[in-house]
Amino acid sequence: MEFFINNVWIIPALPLWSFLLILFGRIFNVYENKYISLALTAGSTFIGFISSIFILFYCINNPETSTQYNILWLDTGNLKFSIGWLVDNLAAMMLVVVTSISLLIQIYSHGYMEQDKGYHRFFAYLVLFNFSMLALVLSTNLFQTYIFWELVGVSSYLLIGFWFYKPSAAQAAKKAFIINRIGDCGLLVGTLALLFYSLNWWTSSQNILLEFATLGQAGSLALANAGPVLFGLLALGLLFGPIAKSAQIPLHTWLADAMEGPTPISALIHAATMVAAGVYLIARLYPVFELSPQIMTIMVWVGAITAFIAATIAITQTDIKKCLAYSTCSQLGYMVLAMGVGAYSAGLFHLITHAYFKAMLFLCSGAVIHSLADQQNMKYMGGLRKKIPIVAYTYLIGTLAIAGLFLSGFWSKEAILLSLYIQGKNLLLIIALITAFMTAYYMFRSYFMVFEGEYRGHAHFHKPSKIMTVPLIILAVPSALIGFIFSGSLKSIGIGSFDSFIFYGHALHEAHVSLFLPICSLIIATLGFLLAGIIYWDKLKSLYCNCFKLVEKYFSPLYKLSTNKWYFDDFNNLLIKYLILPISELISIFDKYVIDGFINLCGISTLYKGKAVSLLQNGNIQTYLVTALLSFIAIITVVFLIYII
Amino acid sequence: MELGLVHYLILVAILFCIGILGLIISRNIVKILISIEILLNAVNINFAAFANFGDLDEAKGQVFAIFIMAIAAAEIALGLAILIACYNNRHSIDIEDYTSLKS
Amino acid sequence: MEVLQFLFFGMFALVIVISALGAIFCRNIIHSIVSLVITFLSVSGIFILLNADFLAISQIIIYAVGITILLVFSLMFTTTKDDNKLWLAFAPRTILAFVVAGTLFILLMFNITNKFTDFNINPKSFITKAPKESTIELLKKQGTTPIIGKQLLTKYVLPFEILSILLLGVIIGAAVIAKKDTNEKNRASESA
Amino acid sequence: MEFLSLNILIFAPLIVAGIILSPLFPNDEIIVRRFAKGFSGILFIYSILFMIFFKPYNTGYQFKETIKLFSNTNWIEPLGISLSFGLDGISVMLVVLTTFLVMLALIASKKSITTKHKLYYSLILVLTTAILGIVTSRDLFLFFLFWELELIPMYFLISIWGTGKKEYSAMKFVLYTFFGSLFMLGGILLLNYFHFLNTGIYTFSIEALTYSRHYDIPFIVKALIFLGFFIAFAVKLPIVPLHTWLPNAHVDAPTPVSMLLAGILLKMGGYGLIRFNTQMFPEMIKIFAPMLIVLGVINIIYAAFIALAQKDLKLLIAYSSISHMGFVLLGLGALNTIGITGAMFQMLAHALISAGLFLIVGVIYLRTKTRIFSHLGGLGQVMPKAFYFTMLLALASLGLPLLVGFAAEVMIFYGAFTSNSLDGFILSNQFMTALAAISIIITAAYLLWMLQKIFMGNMFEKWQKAYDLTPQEAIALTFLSIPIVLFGLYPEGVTSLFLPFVDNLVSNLAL
Repeated sequence: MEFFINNVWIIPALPLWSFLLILFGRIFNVYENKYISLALTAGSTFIGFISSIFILFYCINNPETSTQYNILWLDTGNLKFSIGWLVDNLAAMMLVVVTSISLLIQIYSHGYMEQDKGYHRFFAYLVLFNFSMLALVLSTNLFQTYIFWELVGVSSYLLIGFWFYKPSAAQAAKKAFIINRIGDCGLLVGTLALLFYSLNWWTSSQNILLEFATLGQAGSLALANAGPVLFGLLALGLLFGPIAKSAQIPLHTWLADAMEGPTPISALIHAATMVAAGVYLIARLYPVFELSPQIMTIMVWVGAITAFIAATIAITQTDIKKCLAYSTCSQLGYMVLAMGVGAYSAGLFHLITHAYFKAMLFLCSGAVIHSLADQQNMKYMGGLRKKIPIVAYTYLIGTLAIAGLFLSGFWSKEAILLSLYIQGKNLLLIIALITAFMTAYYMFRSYFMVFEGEYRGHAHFHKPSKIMTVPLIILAVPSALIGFIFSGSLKSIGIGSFDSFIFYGHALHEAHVSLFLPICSLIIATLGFLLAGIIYWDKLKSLYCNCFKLVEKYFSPLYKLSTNKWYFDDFNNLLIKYLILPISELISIFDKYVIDGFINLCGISTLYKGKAVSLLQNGNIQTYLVTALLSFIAIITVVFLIYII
Repeated sequence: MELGLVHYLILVAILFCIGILGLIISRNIVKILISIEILLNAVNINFAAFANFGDLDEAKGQVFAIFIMAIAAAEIALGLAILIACYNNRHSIDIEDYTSLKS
Repeated sequence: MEVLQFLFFGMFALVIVISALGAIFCRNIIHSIVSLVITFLSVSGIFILLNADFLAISQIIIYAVGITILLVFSLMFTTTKDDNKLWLAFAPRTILAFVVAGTLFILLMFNITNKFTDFNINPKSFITKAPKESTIELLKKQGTTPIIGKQLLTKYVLPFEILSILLLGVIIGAAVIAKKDTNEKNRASESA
Repeated sequence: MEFLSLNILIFAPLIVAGIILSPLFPNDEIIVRRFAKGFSGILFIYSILFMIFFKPYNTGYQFKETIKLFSNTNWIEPLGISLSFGLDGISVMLVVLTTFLVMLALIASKKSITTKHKLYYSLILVLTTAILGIVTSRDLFLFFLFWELELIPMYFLISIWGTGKKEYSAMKFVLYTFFGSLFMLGGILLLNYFHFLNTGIYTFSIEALTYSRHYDIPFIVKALIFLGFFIAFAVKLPIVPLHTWLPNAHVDAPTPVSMLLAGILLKMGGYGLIRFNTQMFPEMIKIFAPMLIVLGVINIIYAAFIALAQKDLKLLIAYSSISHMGFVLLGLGALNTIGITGAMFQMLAHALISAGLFLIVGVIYLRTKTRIFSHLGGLGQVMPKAFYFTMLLALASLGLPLLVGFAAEVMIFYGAFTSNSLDGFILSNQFMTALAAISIIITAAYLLWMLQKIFMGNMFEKWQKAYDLTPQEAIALTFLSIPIVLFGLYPEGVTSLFLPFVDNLVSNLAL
């Protein structure tokens, strides 16, 4: 086990090698066989997965240790940036999550992308993403995080724009990257500011610059140096990174558009791993954020509002992937909310459970879309349970999990609600509960619309291959059980609760457990299920008493608000169309006509001056004489004046 | 007050400026030649005046005045010859008509 | 004696200035030439005042007679009907001409009169030198002619000879230039 | 090391240009091109040898050489002007960069140059001599001479082989640079004169003028000299109010010339700012550092916004060039080791990236005969190789980590952020750097927009026949991509060349 800890660099290095092999193999046309790309990709991830498992067990056995190793990357002046790997409980956990989900998704992708022309390209991008994500998880310092943060962003850009010949995909890819860049910009400035205000400490303490292990001390020093206001700004800048990456309001609009990419990508990057990196970074930067209560408040409200608004939007989406995307957004809001109120373990617990069940949900939707020949609209689905039962049941498991009905989502969501309850944040608790209700509603709505009732579409149906369904079945196991396993109920057989494994500061010991909250949330989830059933499930449709029409009639403004995604996209477009572009046009015109105009004016005026002088040369000898005399007089006058003075 | 060099010089200055004036404002080529003669006369007076007041022993100024007179005669002869040649070409003695210096 | 000198100088100077202006500003070219002759004669008077009797006579012979006759003759060859219209150049240049002439005059006066302050002293650079006794004797007897002649044939003999060559060249040149070009004539008739 | 002679390096291109231009040389396009390409390859390898034998820890000039006349005197002995050359930390990188980019430009010339081959290749080689002379001369007068010499081939290269309003652009470029050099000439003469006043010796030697700076020049004169130099380099860099020659010149120049213009000529401004304004006048640069930083930030943001509004591909790249050169200014204004190192590194990064991007523009223009975005689109389907290369270059340009642009930007941002050359809140280094950081969003926006407009989305039917990269283009782009990735992963490979020099520079600043 020591071996795996000491050679943890293998985990990101193997995907990098695979990437290079695929890249050069394709450039020089070494091979054509698709299985070679698959083997390189999945093989590297599989080895990573195995090592991660060992590392996780090592960490469980030695919970207080953290190992890190650094290589100096840039050594100039007083700037010494390092790149390395840090293994602690959190990283070990994330490694397992990332490698396991990646592995399954890569296998799934083979089935999904087999007919695509860009198969090798897809796997090259995929494995590049894998490398970046694993290196991000293992990063020892904020700077390294920033590097891989951008690299995962660019992998995401490449994969969203995988079908670049589709204008919408190209647009979505660009949008995702630019919005993420806004976050990166904040993160960069925040990093620089943090470094600036604690520079002396870093240089005198001989620590790795910006390393996570000692960020707390540096942060408090920076707070002392900068004062609360500047420190708040600094932390806000840092928070911008996670906000953009985890698709929090107001930078969430890219996530829904990112669904233009292939569905395995949506599952891997835009549900399970990359978007969760935002929450992961919040966890890593917790010592800094914690120092500024205002920032924690902002974080809480960003999370809460995102959870709520994204859920309301998800209610009315008819595109199955968009519905899931907003659901992701909403769940990420939960995590950020949890981080903000100090429920560190609960937030990360939710991250992990969510990664599994959301990845599975996306893969299910991918299977559905694939079998219906790229039909994504839920209005043209229905009754698919009879045709693809495996997909339907796995989707149901995911739905139950996310809705918080006993399966894994229940445990993690419960932990978040509990911490809200304990801290007495009633308003937030109510928002969270309403969101939970809506979550149950829209998830069951999508389940009923897709899998129950009669088939409403026209597309030719063909069964997904085994290579696509097997990963679903495998994923269903953690989706269903992981919450229960880490809930602390199995302490008797040696598996401790999640918060005794990953925690901030010191482990939370059993708070008082009341049955009120779990029951309350179960009831709420059931209500959501019932409402969805009433409206969308044939077997319950007898209860349907025109209430849907009533809703549509009396709540149509709200309905519109929801289908139009609260007009965020329109607002952004307006902002770009009527503010940014006019400004740049204006500056451009200024540049062209004022600055360059001035320069050209100088040139042209010289021309005219020349013309004016050349008027003297009119051929009349007397004019020449006058000119000569005038010049003579001028010279003489000047000479005289000099002598007089 | 004695009649001194300065008075002659003032006269010369006036005459010279009149010559310059005539040189510039005339349109008739003959008048321009006349102005040149006035200029040369002014110069001659100048030479003679300096010869009288400073160098009567050798009278170099007067010698130069003689040279100038000779050259003036030559100049007017040539000038008028050119004038006649030009007139034969263009039938005009207006200086404004002779602008072939312009490009 | 002094007063007489002043009187003559003032008279001649006045005539010179007025007739020179007349030579320039007369509309009729014949009037101009007549005015010019008056100028030449007055200048020869000034020469006499300056002890330059040889110059005065040469002035009358060369200028007042020779050059005037040349002018009048050339006028006969070139006069057209609308010559009287040719008076002054167009306005801007005329104004400019007055400016130039005025400025030049001011500059000259400035230098001659020692910055306008003192009208009595001669220019500093010129040291007035009294002539030798012998020269005065010579002047009284024979005028300046012997002095000039001696100069021309001793010290300035080279320029004198060059001048004679120049005059020869001018005689030939003037004849050649003024002669009607036969080719030119032929071409003119052809084009007509 | 006897075989390493700077004289050969500098004057060999000139001689070869003469050989090519001579009537004895065959007038066959292929022979001329191969000969020029082969020679530039040899020159590149030869310059690499200089880099290998260069000793970075030695902060002074190395490979010093002075050409003596027959009577063993200097060139213009009475005025102290000598033909002396040398390499130090900042010039060695630029020498290799120059020969490298000249080689690539010649490789890329095959399709874009169709007439007057002999003249073209000899002019490029004359340009090479001029640029090598600029970066290696140890004499101010000689520097100025080469500085002006470089304009002559450039004028003809743009005005003969260019497109569009080429004469106008060439003339504008030349006049602009002359305008700047006028001030520099004034500065040089003043400097020389005051050195004479103080020491009684006429000299133009850069070393003498740099290291005997403690003699007493009146402050105002010093400021005038500094500003004279600054204006000349500001035109070249270019700094914002003086930048308008660049879009014209870039747009109308032929592709290889654009590559050289963006890749090397702009760097001469940065080189001058470091060599003269910083090294020669340490006390003045401290006074003017706020100006540098503010101008740098204006450059970055202003040009980025303009690039956002461009409809022409080449103009977009040209403005992005201006924006990126603003980083050089920002790094210089920081006045610490890391900032100046970053500025140097940014010069390298920008040279590689913009040369590549201009090559791509040429590639696209050859196929489609247009550079207007609205006429392009979807080319990625028919030109995948060009697409991937462009993507790499665009990503490097927008500062993607582990590519060359990122290391430069990080060093500059870090240097500027931690420097104290400004005080005040709005005018603090921190605020200005944060402002400059906004550019990473705008840069991403316009570069990705460019990618989307050219290569992604629907394809026009008429571009169906556009062919992918030719071998020459692919080789040139590959050559460019290798250092972009390599130095992105391992920036110290380059920075170690000039780090001791910069350290020395900064320690002089502290005096």
